[in-house]
Amino acid sequence: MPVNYSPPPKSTPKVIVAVTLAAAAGIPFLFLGLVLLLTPVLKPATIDGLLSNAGIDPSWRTPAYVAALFVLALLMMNYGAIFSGVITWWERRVAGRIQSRIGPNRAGFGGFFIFIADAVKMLLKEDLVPADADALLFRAAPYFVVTGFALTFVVLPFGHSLVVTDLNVGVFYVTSVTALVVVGILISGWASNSKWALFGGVRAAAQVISYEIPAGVSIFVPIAMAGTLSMQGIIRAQGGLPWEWFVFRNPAALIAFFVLFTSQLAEANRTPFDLPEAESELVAGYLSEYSGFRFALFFLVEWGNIWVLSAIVTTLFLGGWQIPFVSAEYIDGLRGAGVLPSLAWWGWNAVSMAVFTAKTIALCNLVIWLRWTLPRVRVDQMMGLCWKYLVPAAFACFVFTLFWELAVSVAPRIELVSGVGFTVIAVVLAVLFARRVHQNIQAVQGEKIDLSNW
Amino acid sequence: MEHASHALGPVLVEHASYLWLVPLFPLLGALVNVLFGWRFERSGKKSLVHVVAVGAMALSFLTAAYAFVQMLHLPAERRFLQNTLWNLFSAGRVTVDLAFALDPLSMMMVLIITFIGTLIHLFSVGYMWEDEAKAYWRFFAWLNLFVFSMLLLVMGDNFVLMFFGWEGVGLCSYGLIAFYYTDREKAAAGMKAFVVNRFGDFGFLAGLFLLFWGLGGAWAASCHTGGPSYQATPGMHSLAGASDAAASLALAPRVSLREHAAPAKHGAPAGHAAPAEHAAPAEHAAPAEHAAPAEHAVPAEHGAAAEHGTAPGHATASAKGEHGVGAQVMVGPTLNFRELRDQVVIEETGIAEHLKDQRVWGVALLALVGIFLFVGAMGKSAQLPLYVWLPDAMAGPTPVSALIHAATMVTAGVYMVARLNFIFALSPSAMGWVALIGTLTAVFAASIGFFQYDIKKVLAYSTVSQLGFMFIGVGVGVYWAGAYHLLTHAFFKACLFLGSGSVILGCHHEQDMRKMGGLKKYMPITRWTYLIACWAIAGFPWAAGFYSKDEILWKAFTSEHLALFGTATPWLGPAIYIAGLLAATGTSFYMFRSYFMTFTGEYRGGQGHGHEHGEDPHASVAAPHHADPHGHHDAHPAPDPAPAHGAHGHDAHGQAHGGHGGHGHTPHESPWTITLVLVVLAAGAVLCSLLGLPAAWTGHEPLLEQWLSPALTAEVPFVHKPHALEFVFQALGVGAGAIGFVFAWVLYKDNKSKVPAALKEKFLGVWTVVYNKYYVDELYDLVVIRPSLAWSRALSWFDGHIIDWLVNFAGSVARGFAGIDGWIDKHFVDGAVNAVATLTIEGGRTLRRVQTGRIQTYLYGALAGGLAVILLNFLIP
Amino acid sequence: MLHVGLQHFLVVGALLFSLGLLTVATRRNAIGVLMGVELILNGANVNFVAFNHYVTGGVSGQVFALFVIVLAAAEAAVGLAIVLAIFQTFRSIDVRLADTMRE
Amino acid sequence: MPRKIVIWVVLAALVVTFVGVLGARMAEGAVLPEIILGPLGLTDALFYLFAAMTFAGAATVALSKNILHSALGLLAALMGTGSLYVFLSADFLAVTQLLVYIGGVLVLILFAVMLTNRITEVKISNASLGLVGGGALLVATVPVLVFVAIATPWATIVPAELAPTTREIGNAFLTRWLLPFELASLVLLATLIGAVVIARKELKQDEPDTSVS
Repeated sequence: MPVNYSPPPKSTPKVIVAVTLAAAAGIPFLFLGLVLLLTPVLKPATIDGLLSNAGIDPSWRTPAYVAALFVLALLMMNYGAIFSGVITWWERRVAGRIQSRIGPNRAGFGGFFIFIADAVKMLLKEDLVPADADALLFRAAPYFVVTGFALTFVVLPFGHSLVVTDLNVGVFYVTSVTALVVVGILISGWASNSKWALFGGVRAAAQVISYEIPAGVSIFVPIAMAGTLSMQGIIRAQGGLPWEWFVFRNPAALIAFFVLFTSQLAEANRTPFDLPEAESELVAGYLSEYSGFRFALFFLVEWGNIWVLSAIVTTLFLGGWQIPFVSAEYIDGLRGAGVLPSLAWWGWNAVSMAVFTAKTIALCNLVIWLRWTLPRVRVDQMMGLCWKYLVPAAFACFVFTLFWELAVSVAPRIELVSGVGFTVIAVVLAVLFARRVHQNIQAVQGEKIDLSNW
Repeated sequence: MEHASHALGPVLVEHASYLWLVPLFPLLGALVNVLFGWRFERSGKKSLVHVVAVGAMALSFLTAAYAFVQMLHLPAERRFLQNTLWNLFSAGRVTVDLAFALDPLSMMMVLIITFIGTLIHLFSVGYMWEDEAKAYWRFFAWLNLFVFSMLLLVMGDNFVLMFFGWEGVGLCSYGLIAFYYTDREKAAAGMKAFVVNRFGDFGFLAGLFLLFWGLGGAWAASCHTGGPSYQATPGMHSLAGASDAAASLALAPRVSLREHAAPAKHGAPAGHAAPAEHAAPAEHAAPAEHAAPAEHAVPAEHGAAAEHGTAPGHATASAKGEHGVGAQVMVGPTLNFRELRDQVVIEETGIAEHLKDQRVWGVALLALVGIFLFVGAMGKSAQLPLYVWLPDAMAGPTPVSALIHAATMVTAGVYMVARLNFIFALSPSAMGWVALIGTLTAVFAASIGFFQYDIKKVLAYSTVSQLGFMFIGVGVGVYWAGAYHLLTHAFFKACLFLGSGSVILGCHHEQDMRKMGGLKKYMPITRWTYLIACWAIAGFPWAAGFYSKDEILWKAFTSEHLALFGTATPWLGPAIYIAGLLAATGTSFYMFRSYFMTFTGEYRGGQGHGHEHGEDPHASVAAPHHADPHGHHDAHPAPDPAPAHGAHGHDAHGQAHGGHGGHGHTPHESPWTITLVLVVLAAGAVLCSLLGLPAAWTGHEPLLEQWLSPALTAEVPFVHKPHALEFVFQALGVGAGAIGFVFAWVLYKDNKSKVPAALKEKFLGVWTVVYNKYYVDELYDLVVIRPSLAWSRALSWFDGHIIDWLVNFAGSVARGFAGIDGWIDKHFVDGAVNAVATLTIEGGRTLRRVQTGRIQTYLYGALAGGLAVILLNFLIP
Repeated sequence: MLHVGLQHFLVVGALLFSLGLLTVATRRNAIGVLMGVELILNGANVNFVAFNHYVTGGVSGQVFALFVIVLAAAEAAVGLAIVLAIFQTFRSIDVRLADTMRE
Repeated sequence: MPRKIVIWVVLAALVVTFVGVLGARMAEGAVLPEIILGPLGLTDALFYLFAAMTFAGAATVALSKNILHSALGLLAALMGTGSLYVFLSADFLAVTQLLVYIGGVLVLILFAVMLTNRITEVKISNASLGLVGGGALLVATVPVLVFVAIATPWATIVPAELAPTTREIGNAFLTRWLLPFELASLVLLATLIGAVVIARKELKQDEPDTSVS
């Protein structure tokens, strides 16, 4: 007797479409807006100013600051969580497109609420701890992973002034706190008391600490070019126009960009480097024994990391939030002397956040494309790529950059020449790529692109 | 010597941080050739060897020339370049630095050494390229090392460095004379040079020790009694308590100079001005004020040390600017020439007075010092008793003869005496002996030169004789003229030696003048340069030798203060003059004799050649390589030494070596590297005369005298004689040269005259004695060597019979005891030993449990120890 | 005394050091011993940085702490490699078993 | 387990005694209650929080029976130490501590734990030995160290304002401490080679390595 599937609805009720659309646009925008609003406001100096303006006793300063810290932390955690949810949806949609299928399309418009549905499902599942597992460690491991992920948001910039703390060791901080993720993975692999999980954990750790080296060294390239470790400082050393980005300003930086991007993919366990959770070999790697909420936490981190890695690469190489033709100093000047900044300042901050988000999301999309395009590599290939190619390349780039900076100090013109040259090449490649895509789509679907199955 | 009418002040030092480069380049060259030379040679890059060596020399010369230019731009009284690298060692208050200094005298020496050294290196490229010893690199390494040592000797700022260089040149000369060490005779010649030099060095060292012994007394006296102008420093008497050099330096006594000691023209140079306000003129005008305590001395010292950051031990003449008021000289132990000179020369220190008064066993200390130092000079500069090594040293390759035995090493003695002029000038006796020995050597060596047939031997004795002249110069006190003769001699003797080298090369390694003759046809350049050098040495007024020699002899004649045995001997000056004139005549004679025998008449070579060379070891070594004499003209096996060495040079060598095997090859002119050097040297031999045109001609002091006067400050009195008389004496000098020339002309021109042979027959006895160098070598053999050998044989016999017997007897007794002992050992001791062993084993077995191999146990132990220490620290107050 | 000052950090360093010492002294597991060493080094580092901050100023103490961190990393790498080698030889990493040199 | 508690109590008592008594002595007549109940600033509170975390982590390292729990304790101790560095205005050092210790050393330790234990035995033997001796050790060292730390009249200065130290550290490495810096790099190279050589699997071994699988 055939199972009775309910047929897909012919048309969604208008209300649902509207609500879905509103939510789909609203949830990310809500959080981005909150980020925009709260990060500058919750600075200690601003809090002080607000308190004194409101005539509140200065002894409330400390509690207010602590409260602000908590609010910001909550905000950032939730931003990461929401974004990773949205991107799971986006990934599944893109996968569907690439595999010529539809993808999730039931929950909400275009299946947007699938991630909420997933979350609900996960929360409702039983929280299993295997019988022989080390319960404490098994339970603790996901939190390490989440902590390592969440701590990066402390320094990730969103816009001109939109950053929780602009640590002067920002980049260094990012690379170091992500180490916690490795610890969590290792512990989870061990505590599961399962071969698959252990192999997955060991593989993940080996992979991550190996790829930390090319990543760390290639990060030196923008650091050397900017002369600072601060994320905002690095962005401010770049400019809004493509030839002012680090990636084009220096031939070695172009290579370092690819090295860093590849290494970050591997560190985030993204395909083609998703060996620790290779289904065909290890069931689900270190995740094998996890279920329910803890599993959800791992997945949250996994997809949230896409944002993190894209944001890091954007910051270091792609000019960050820099708006073309508007200098950061100009925006600084708009702030005014008041406790709260002027409206124009807010406006430009919003624009800068839009620029940063656009660049980052474009990179996230690239990451997803890569996942559904490339096959998984073998362990020896993965290690060989790291130690034989990326590490030497990263070192070569670093050394080249040192000489390049010397040359720049003599002849500043070469940065511009390199920038414009590489920009032109990049534009030409992008145009060729777009034409090729267009031709491919035409070959399959003709002139009309069908969006009906959304 | 009319200068220095005022009291002398301390030397003003100019710092020149690059001076160390001058000796560095030859050292590097030597190192490179020692380390890589044989590889260059083996890998066919033989020319790299001489590129390195000559390059090093050229760089060295250029650096020296730079220093010269710098010195020229300084005012005369400030011409003292100094460069301290680092402290070598300190012993008590004596600090010895690795420091270089150049005053006008050593500047002149350095220029000679580097310039002529470079030329000789260049010459050697042509001369040694195909040498039989197959050790091109070794030759150049030695040569460079020699130049390095010589530069160290000349530029060293203190006695230690000078002595280092002094021994270094001895070593290098040994290595170079015994260059063909496969030949026993030549190796023996090297050894002889070395041993004879040791005798001299012994004298040198003895002189130094005596000097410092005497100075020690002087220093101690100046410390404890204090002269009229000496200021007692409070800490002086507890010198032993001063732990290090810097601390003891602060305690060093200083002597302030009286005001009149200041030549007012000396401005205070920037960077050297000591805090003059400390020494208010009013305070120091009266000598009584000098008894004031030394507060102002120490700040001055600090100022100086802080300002130029040199090793503090050398900031002695601390107030260098305006050294009248408040200028100070540290009095105390030093090995530094400049400091010693300051202490001795500046009257206020009282050192000179004290030295003059000291006597050893009834002999004036300074005379002994001077004589002992002169013994050292004798060895190095081949003076009368110790000259014997020099003629034998001709065993080395000709460039060596030129470099070592003409231009540089042999002048070390002269240089040393001139350097220490302030010591010698204090003792007329020492000067008298120096002059006397110099005179005797000049005459003696000249007479030996009369009958030598070996061209290099002639030159060697001529060198000895000329060195005698130099010692006359420095002996009678006309130091600049001695140095001037050194300079001119360096040029013309190097030219002569290299000319003879060219001749020897041209005549296929023939050195016997009887087998030469008529070479002017074949070797025009060599001939002309040789002739010019002959003119120079013979004292014809168109060449430099005349001026230096006449100045020396004139001053010798006018000197009146010389003494022997402590008593004034005013007759000594004129006597020296007459002997010197005789020697000059002889010089002229034998030099022109060698010229005529070599270059005029018909070529007598090519007969019996092969036979002689068959006996010549290095010829026989070379012979197999040149079995086919005709094959070398076109297909020469060796690579091109230098592009410009050219076909001519090759051709010449082809012929030269072909000559060993076959007969009848004609002599040939040498390659350009050789002739160029000859021409330059000959030009120098002429042009040097400009430096020494006598005051009687020009009305002012000779250029060189002006140049050297800051360095040669010793005051020696001379009798004033009218200029007219000087002209007469110059004419006499020219006449002496002319007489020698005429005799040589008559007897040896074109080698036609039968008179020489007849004279030889007639005075065969005299001839034999002179020809055999007065049997001096045999005398040495009899007096020194045989007794030594006999003594050593006697000792050997004593050792073999008496000592051995004693030893054997002791052995037998010991064996007896040992037998008894062995019995006791076997029965008593072994038991004890076994017991000990058992105890040890058991103890070890027990103690082994302590070593658990567990880190924790050890940790507990370590912690227990640490805590125990802390507790003890609390418990024991 | 209550506001955080030099002594507070020194006490923390001392406690870290002592606990590290305890670990080194009592652990049988070689890896545990290594962890104890890390604690000891951290205790020393806290003192370095605290003295740097409160006594000397400048960055010398931090530089030394960095050297210690570098050397600790090196020590950990070599130590763990040795532990692996010991494990391959003795099939255990109990430090009490690795005493074949004892007799 | 009771033994463990005893040691904890002993430790805590020691610490409180020393901090309290010696602190009181130092404060020259200050009253004890005031020290305990005095007003706490945010920074001070955070310091105590992180110090407690460090101490707890270190105690776990020392006393836990499970090696992985020890490792977890080490993580806490290291992070706590790193946080303390922030209070000492050593931001670069704090981040380096995180990077090297947690990203490097701790991961290595976890690796080693996993490579040196059979997968089947989850309860890894991490038995302590000689806790009595250890206790004695603590009793001997902690008082001495704490006494020295507190009783010594340190010549303190007014601490510098919180300022980025990265540039100064970089300068210090490349100027004053250049030689140690280069030596450290040599040590690291030697370590790299040494670790590889020591840990290299002996290919000649007959039995296959069963440590992992």
